Amino acid sequence: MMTGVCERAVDLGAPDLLVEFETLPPMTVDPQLGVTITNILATILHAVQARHGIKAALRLTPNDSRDHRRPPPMRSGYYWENMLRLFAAAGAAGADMLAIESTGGKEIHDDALMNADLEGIVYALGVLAPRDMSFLWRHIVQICNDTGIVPSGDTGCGFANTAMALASQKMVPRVLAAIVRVACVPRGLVAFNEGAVGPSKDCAYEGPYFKAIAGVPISMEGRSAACAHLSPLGNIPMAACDCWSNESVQNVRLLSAPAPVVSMDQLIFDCRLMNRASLDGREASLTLRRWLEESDALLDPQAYVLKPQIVFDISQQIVLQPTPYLQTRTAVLAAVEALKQGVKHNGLTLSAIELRWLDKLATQSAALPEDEDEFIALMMRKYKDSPYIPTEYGLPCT
Amino acid sequence: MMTGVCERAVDLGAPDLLVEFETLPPMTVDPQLGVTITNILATILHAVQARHGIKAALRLTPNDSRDHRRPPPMRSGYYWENMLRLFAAAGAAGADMLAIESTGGKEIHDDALMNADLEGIVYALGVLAPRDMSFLWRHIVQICNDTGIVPSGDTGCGFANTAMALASQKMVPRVLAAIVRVACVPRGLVAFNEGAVGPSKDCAYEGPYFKAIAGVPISMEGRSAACAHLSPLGNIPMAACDCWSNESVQNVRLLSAPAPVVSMDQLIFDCRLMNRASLDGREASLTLRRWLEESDALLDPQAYVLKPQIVFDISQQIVLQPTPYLQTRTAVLAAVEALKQGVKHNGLTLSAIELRWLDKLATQSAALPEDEDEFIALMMRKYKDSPYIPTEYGLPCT
Amino acid sequence: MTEHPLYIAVLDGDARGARAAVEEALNAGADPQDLLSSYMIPAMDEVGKRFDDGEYFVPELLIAARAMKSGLELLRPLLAETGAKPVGTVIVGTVRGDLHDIGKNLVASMLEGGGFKVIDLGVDVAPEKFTAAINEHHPDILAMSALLTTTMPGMKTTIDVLKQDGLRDSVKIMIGGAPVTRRYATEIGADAFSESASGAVREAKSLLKL
Amino acid sequence: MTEHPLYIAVLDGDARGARAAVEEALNAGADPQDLLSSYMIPAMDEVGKRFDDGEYFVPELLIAARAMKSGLELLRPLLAETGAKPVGTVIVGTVRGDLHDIGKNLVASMLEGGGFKVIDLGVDVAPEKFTAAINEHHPDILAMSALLTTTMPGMKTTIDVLKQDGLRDSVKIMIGGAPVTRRYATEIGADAFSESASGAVREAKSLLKL
Ligand SMILES: [Zn+2]
Ligand SMILES: [Zn+2]
Ligand SMILES: [Zn+2]
Repeated sequence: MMTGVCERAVDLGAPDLLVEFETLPPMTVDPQLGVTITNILATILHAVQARHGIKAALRLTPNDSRDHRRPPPMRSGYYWENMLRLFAAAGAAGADMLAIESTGGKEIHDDALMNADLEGIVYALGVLAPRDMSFLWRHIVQICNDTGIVPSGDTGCGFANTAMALASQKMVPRVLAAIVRVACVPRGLVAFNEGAVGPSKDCAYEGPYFKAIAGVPISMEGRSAACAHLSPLGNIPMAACDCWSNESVQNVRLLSAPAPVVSMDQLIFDCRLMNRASLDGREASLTLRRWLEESDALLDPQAYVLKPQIVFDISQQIVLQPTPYLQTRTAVLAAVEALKQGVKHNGLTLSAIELRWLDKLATQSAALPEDEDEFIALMMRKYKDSPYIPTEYGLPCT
Repeated sequence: MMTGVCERAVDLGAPDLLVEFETLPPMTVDPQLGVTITNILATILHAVQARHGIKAALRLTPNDSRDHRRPPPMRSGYYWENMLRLFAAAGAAGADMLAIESTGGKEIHDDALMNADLEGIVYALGVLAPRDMSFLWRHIVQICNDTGIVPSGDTGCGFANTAMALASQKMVPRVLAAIVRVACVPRGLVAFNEGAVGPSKDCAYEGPYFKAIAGVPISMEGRSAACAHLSPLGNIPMAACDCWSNESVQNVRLLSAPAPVVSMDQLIFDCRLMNRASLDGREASLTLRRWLEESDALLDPQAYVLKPQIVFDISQQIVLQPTPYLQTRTAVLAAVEALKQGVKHNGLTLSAIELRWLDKLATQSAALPEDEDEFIALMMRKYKDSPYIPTEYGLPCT
Repeated sequence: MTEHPLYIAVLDGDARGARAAVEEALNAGADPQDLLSSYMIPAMDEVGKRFDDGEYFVPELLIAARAMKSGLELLRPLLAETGAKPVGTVIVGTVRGDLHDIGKNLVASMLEGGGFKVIDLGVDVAPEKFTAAINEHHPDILAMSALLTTTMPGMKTTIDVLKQDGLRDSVKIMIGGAPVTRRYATEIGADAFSESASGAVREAKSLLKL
Repeated sequence: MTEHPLYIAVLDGDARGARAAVEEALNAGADPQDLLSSYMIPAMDEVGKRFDDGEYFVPELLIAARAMKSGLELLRPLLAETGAKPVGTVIVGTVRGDLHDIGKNLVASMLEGGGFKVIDLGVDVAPEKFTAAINEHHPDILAMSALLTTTMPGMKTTIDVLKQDGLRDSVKIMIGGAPVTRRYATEIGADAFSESASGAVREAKSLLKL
């Protein structure tokens, strides 16, 4: 598969290539397995690089296996230690970058999402996840520095992409998924604050916010990732991306070639178009960007919150807040407000049912207290019987 | 599958949808089977149309099963009669349009292509195929008129796409595939001369020539058809298309959805981009068209011959010729010349091996006689032991 | 019917209201079985219908299911007294190696809303744990889910273990989850399959001929 | 070696030149076996190498194969006299229902170029036709191709019929074609598989331990 993908890239004369390897759980749980596979991929990639002169890099994304135990111990134990081992071995195995889809807070978020419970969502994304990521990324950045590879970034995949997938299946409102997307921004910033430098993960559709706030390069995926999740974000993610990517293409044979090769093919043609437009200068790039943006933005609230103008507006409000909780609360409030304004003044189309939900969520968001300690105390009571361990997030015992 | 595809189109708010059903051989050989399936598809499609207001049309493309016998009887016999039956039943079964990938001349073309024998290729495309299509399309147009459906078009798929596929596999030179593409234009025009009105078939990448010469609307496919054939034509076909299409997506499950749904998703985002650009007016459309065109054109001779400027130039030369043979000869000569000029003056990149082959093919094309009778006599001798029946093409017995 | 406060409370997902409406009706001498079948079940049916029509989302399903459940808690002992048959007992869990519980939790809630007694074994459930639970609870239905193609074979393994232990015929088996197809269900000898959580309730009812 | 006119004629695909070079060499007293193994086979090996390296296309393979064949036609009777073993006989055909012969024809030409005697049964070959041909020609190898997933099972059917007729062990079986994989070859009990026409010649030679 790796060989086929690289060959197609070479055939089409692609100049650069970033390959990401996301481990499956057994490869993190048994780091030796992850190392072996990384090594194989790196060897193929470097051979292609040497033979064809294409610039290639390998990003290793160990999956976060800490949630294999419920409630998950986040800072110790078997799974954590094996993750650390894989991080430490990545550089020697041939990886050029390290990333992760960290899962801190997911044990609270999943249920809160199904219940459209903003309070719980904000507790997971604004309190638990940032505390976990601060701990986790301090380790990752240290290890990357020690082994000479690049700490790239994290993603709200387990949160916002779950919401997006559920919205696609008409299980939760699209406006909720849009709000969760923006609410994932502060947690993502934690990685950059700890020293990650990008490019962000492709499945972090909240990437444009990272670019606006932290100034890091971002990977994005859109229609090219439809194989992994159908989404209303087909063109708009392309508007701000630095790397253009696909995602989890299953290695099934299509009539022409294995699906990953087909997908690589399509990515390259997308890149050709973007590169061709940018050859015509800054004006031209902005024109294509505007078309990409405007072709999606008004058709779905999840696309709307990725409009560059909205990203700038909300980002400015987020950076004024001192703590991740307050940033997340602001992100939610600002996203609700942006959607309301979008419907009122800018032609965003929402169905009657979505509008009803936007009101419900506005009411919920208005109730989020400004006092962080008050909020945490409230949530610790609310979730005292839930399957998570507050001390694993640096919170007091319940 | 049909239901899933339609649902995704509705979910993404696509305004119009053209669905094509290409039969598999058993469905033409047994027309009742083809009719039954057409009926099922039409019923689903019309239900979607009634329920969601999306404008939808169904194109039926019976496969040309006459080549099931070798040498193929083209104008009589079991296979021909069953094809006629399916044509006649298409309208009542719910099809809105009829198309075909006719195969006349393929029994000569396949071998000629593998031998890079331009003489044989031109005999197949310029003499045999047009004679067959004239006969075949007179029947199709008559039947369509009788049953109130639209005779849309034919495609050089079995010829030029075979060449393209072989070129992708590095079996034949890309310059040969580019020349075969242009040489397919005159045969395709026969259908329009007999009364077909478009849109042309998506897999007919020679479509821009049909549009330039016959003024018909065309379907095109590009990177969106990478599932069916990898090609160097990813963006450029989009530059002139009226319908944007995928092709033969196998119904395998990907992580998100069945592959045909994924593919529909991607088509819609492409269309959104094109429609968004055209909202900005003619200048904007032309800019996007230029980017699409120029992002591919210089990287492969097969893309180069689809550049609008080249299409106009060669089309003008083709229409001056009175007969399909002379048109095909001109198409070949003009394509060779365009490629040479492209390399010399316009930055078309060809490898040394391709350049060597361009010279070889130039020599071969220069030897094509101007006198059609002389050429036919020559070829009838050359192919007197080959598995085709000259009288089935209205040629004299050998 | 649609103006009865119990119907309205369940439809709106008002758990406190549902409890209050049940209490009030019982005090006024209503028949427990009648409350269930005339108001509560029709309300849940309407909730399911609205979900299928795209008018409700899952959060609305879940709160309605909770309202239903809180009303049922009052009714269940009375129904048992009158000898009315409970709807049925279902054991649910994701198969070994699979940690994805969003879909499983939803199915569990919907089944509870549909009046079933649900025993949730959680995620990553080994075949032996399923058999132990069957021996303990004697459920009518065993419902397994899997999100990954790699864990899906755990369904077959579980069924095989049930066969070995002679338990296969004592329960109906339902399966579901993203990679699961009707065909796979047939292949491994499951009794039912559903693509969606609301479908799961329908399937469960039809398995028990309700 | 690489300056010998026979080597050059095969490499350039010059059939007339190859015939002339063979005649001249024989007149000058050359050993037929030596002509074959010192010039013609190395020339075809070089052709295959150039193809694999992307320096030659199929048309160049085909004309080289024809040049090889025309030289061989002169040599074959002489080789038979001296008791030299012919390279081998191969029956080729596409399986029942499959009308796609581009790949099959290419393999046939390449095998001929590689010195094999090739019996081409054409397209849409029923299992019975394969067995009849085996009984008639006693080939070393049977090579089947299929382009479609729908016709591919014809390979297994043919092998099954060979087994029934007790012919399976009398030939080596090679398969190929777009949908065919090494794994499928193993599954249905074929002896070899190739993704490409030049690979087919290599596989055929290695099957016969050449
Ligand atoms: Zn992800
Ligand atoms: Zn076609
Ligand atoms: Zn087509």
